[in-house]
Amino acid sequence: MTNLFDAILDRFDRLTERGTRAVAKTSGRRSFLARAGSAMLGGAMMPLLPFDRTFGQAFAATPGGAVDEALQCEYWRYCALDGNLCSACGGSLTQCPPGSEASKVAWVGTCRNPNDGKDYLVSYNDCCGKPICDNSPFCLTSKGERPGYRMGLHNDINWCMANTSKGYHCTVAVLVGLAE
Amino acid sequence: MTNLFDAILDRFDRLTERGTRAVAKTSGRRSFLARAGSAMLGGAMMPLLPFDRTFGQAFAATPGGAVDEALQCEYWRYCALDGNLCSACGGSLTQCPPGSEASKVAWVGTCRNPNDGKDYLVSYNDCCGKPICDNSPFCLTSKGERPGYRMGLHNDINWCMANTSKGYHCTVAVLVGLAE
Amino acid sequence: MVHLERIALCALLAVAGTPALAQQAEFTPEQLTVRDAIDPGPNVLVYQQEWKGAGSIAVFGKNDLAFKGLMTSGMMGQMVVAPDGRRAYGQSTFMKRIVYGDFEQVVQIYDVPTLSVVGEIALPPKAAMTLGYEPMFRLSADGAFLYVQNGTPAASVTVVDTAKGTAVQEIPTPGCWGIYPSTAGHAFSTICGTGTFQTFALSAEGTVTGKTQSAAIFDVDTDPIFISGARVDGDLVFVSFNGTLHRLSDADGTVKAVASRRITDGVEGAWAPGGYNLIAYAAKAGVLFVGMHANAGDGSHKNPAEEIWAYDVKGGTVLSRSPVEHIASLTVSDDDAPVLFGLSEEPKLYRFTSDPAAGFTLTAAGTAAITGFASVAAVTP
Amino acid sequence: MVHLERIALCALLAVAGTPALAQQAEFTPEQLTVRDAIDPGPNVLVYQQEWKGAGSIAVFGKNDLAFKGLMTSGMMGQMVVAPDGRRAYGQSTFMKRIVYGDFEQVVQIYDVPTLSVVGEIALPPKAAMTLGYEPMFRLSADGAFLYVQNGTPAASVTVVDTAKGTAVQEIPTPGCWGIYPSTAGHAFSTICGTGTFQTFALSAEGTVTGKTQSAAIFDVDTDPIFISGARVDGDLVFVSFNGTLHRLSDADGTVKAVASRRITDGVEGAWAPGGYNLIAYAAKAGVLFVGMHANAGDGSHKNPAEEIWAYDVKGGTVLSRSPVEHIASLTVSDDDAPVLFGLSEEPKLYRFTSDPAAGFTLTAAGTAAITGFASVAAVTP
Repeated sequence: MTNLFDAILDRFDRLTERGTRAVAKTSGRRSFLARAGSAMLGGAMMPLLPFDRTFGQAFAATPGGAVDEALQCEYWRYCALDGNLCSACGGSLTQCPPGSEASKVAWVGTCRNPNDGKDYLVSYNDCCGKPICDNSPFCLTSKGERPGYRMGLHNDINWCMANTSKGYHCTVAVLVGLAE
Repeated sequence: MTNLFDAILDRFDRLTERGTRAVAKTSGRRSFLARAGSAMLGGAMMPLLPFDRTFGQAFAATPGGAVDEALQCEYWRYCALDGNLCSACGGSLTQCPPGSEASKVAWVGTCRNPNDGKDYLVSYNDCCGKPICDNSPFCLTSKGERPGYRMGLHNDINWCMANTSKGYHCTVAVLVGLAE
Repeated sequence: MVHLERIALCALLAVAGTPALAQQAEFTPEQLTVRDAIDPGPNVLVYQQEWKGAGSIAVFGKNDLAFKGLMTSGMMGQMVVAPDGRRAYGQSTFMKRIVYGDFEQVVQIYDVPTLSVVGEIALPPKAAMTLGYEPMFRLSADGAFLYVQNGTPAASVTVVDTAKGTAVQEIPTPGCWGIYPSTAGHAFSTICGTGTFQTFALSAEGTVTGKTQSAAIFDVDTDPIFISGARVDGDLVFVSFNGTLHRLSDADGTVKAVASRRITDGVEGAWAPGGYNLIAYAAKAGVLFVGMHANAGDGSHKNPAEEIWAYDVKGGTVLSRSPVEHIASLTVSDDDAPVLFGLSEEPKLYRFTSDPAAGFTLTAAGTAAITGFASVAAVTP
Repeated sequence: MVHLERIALCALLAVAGTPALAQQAEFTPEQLTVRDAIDPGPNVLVYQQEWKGAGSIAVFGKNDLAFKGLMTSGMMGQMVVAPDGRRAYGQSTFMKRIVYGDFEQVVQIYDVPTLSVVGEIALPPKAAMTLGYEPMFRLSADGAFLYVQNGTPAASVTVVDTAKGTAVQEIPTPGCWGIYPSTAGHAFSTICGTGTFQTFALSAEGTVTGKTQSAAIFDVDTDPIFISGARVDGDLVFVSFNGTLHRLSDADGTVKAVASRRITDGVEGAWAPGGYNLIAYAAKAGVLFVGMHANAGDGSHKNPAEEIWAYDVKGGTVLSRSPVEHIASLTVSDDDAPVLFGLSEEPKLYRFTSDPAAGFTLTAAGTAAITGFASVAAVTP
């Protein structure tokens, strides 16, 4: 499978290099990568589950109430989350609040679920196009977080950067894989 | 002198009426009154004193330090001030901070100077074109303040409204008269 | 770590149809979506004003203060909510460089269930940039027109046609402030600095067809009224700095005094009304709630409430006095047992239930965090 | 009251030359002016970042933290200050509706003595919107070029000609992050995710003339470095999550390792560097200050400092450890007895003096209120 990843990353890098060689003369809203994103990143997060209104409780069904846990910075999925919780801003663990846009790109953390002892890959997508949701708790955790030279693991940047509407609203925590 | 005031106010009202009869079609930055202001209000606050770097201490020369007093909401001149103190934001009692604009219009309070027992008319001008100066104390006092149907005594509105740059930065407290 | 990061990136970059993660049989990845709508039910909307950035409208469940999300506004804005609670409007300011540069004022039209901006209407750049006051931005009884208070500082009112999405007319209202739409048709009244009211009749197209002036209603010097107003059985009700309740009728197109009474008569401690949007009327219950503070004096009229008084407008009596924590603005539901919401300067949203059997005494029943300068709230059905 | 108000309005409306107030012989009205410049002297500039409105640069006196005023910025911005302290640059984002709509990124040019925006340069709309980090926005040694870190998320660097006021070129730097200009000429280096550095040589016009890659410098998986960097006698210095100090040379156009040493060797308590702009070098004193926290582990690398260590880079020894309150970013003056400024997450600006006779131990010497997200500060001569 590594070859597949490498192929994708190589293509990513080549496109980037070509697209950014000269300063864009237009002041259009969408950068090269945002456009590239329509093709490359737009397919990310394909619907693999039916539309879900369960507030992501499937993986947090512990006594004590998953909903309440998801509103606290200490919740296990939030081990590398730098932002305001969408789950306390009209969204859920996996849903952006109504009227916002899900970010096309995201950083990823690896968090251990205390309920099954397994490490999960968590995609921290930002929700975009609204003011920062100060009504919701601000959390800062950085397990496995890395500086921007490891962009996919970096949480100090506005991940709404590739969206049309770039205002940062809040952050979700979506389980996208099991760590090996 | 009342006749003079009445004449000015009548003219003010007539100009207003004429200028606002129809919706302006342009989206220009300066409203009718802002334009009228160039002629009518622009002459306000004519330099009557030489340029003053004394931090307005002349009227506050009490033991204990006038400068420190001017940084507190309790200072006597601030009896009807709703805003952040310019005196604690790089300006002074009578000076807008460098790089900001003095408002063309203002509200007026009547405050008693405890040092001479006299009531002074205080012009609360806003300074404009920069972010609200949250580094400086926010004060809210409303002695003699009135709702917007007495606009010249109203302090809930952005008095940068007639300036080109309308961002509210901070508020000064300028002595413009003695109350009778 | 390199391998982990690449798996992660792959999850993000995954080309549609690539079965990369599905190979991990024991795990089904979750799906990121955007929630399509808020939970149904009655809401409380709070305008969170900002003076150096984007304000917003915060939506809470009426019954539990569950936070349902934000709708985006601009700087120094106002809010009005349609009676059905499904549509709301924000009026605010945008500058090219946020606090300087090219200046625009607009109305944003909100669909409340989806927390979305569904339209925008350009305004003449004269709208008053003031703290949040309900009478600065109003909707006509039938929702056909929005009225925008202008202040440059000259006062005028912009009439906006909500169906056409355009500003129809600007009406000069020199020396007057606040907008009080008629209960039928498209007239509105305004309070003038002479202690009178003016009333403007408007055509179905939103143009002025007539203007009347009331007799003297209140004494501007000795007992000025707050601009916060309420509708009581079709009449307009205001309170004054000293606690006089003015009941006025605008039914025949000219404002007329109906009754006037001091709500503080016989009360010890120099109590007086204070705050911003400081009165709210619960129609079914027939009770006016008023924010009150003790030891009132010159300059105390913006003091937040230490008590909220439940006042029987018909009977002219104070039914109850409930101690509260620094509530500067109120709104109330139209239930038999009204639910009252207060905004404090902290800022915080407070919820109170009321007991009809005990003179509508308030009981604290929840708080929620809010942000910015919040002084306008509205309850929806 | 009516009369008072009219006097007041008259004061405001007074036609030039009208001697209205002069008639009151006992009183000379004050004059409203705009102060032309801040008090002279060395300053500390703090970038106050905002994510839903206008950020700003706060200017304080270096010696007393007297607050001298603000310069206006936009959203999610960065700051760099010219060596003479009279010119500064801000890079930030503006959207038509503050948090949505047409998107612009610009450099604002500031004249520090007058706290004024004196120019603006349009950028390609790719600049990284990150927390404040010095290596995101840098000035070449001679001030001819600004380097802007882009992240879309693809990394690149925009080169801006400060004299011409235009963006000259965008240089792709895939997988690399942070900008470290050369001490002479116009080259810059950047840290790459492979544990190497790339160095780009630039012509006098700001166009790329060459590119080199270093050998492996650090282990990205086991001991990644912070992007906060310092210049020590012409060399580049970085610290790692585990406390390794890397001294590198970029003098010949390719980054090379000079020395590497653990600053925590022999220290009890699992101390490690942490924060944002967490290291600062005082050249005359020859001391590197590093923000350190105890009980370090995975994810603690942004913990604010519990102590600031004064490290003798030449001697390889910790000279002193000063307890501090949650300092997340540092900057230091180049005095014989360096003055250190720290930014906490409260947010607050802290001033510390240091004692050369006691290993540069820090003494708290003042604090000032700041706002927003503040993680970049600069001291001026």
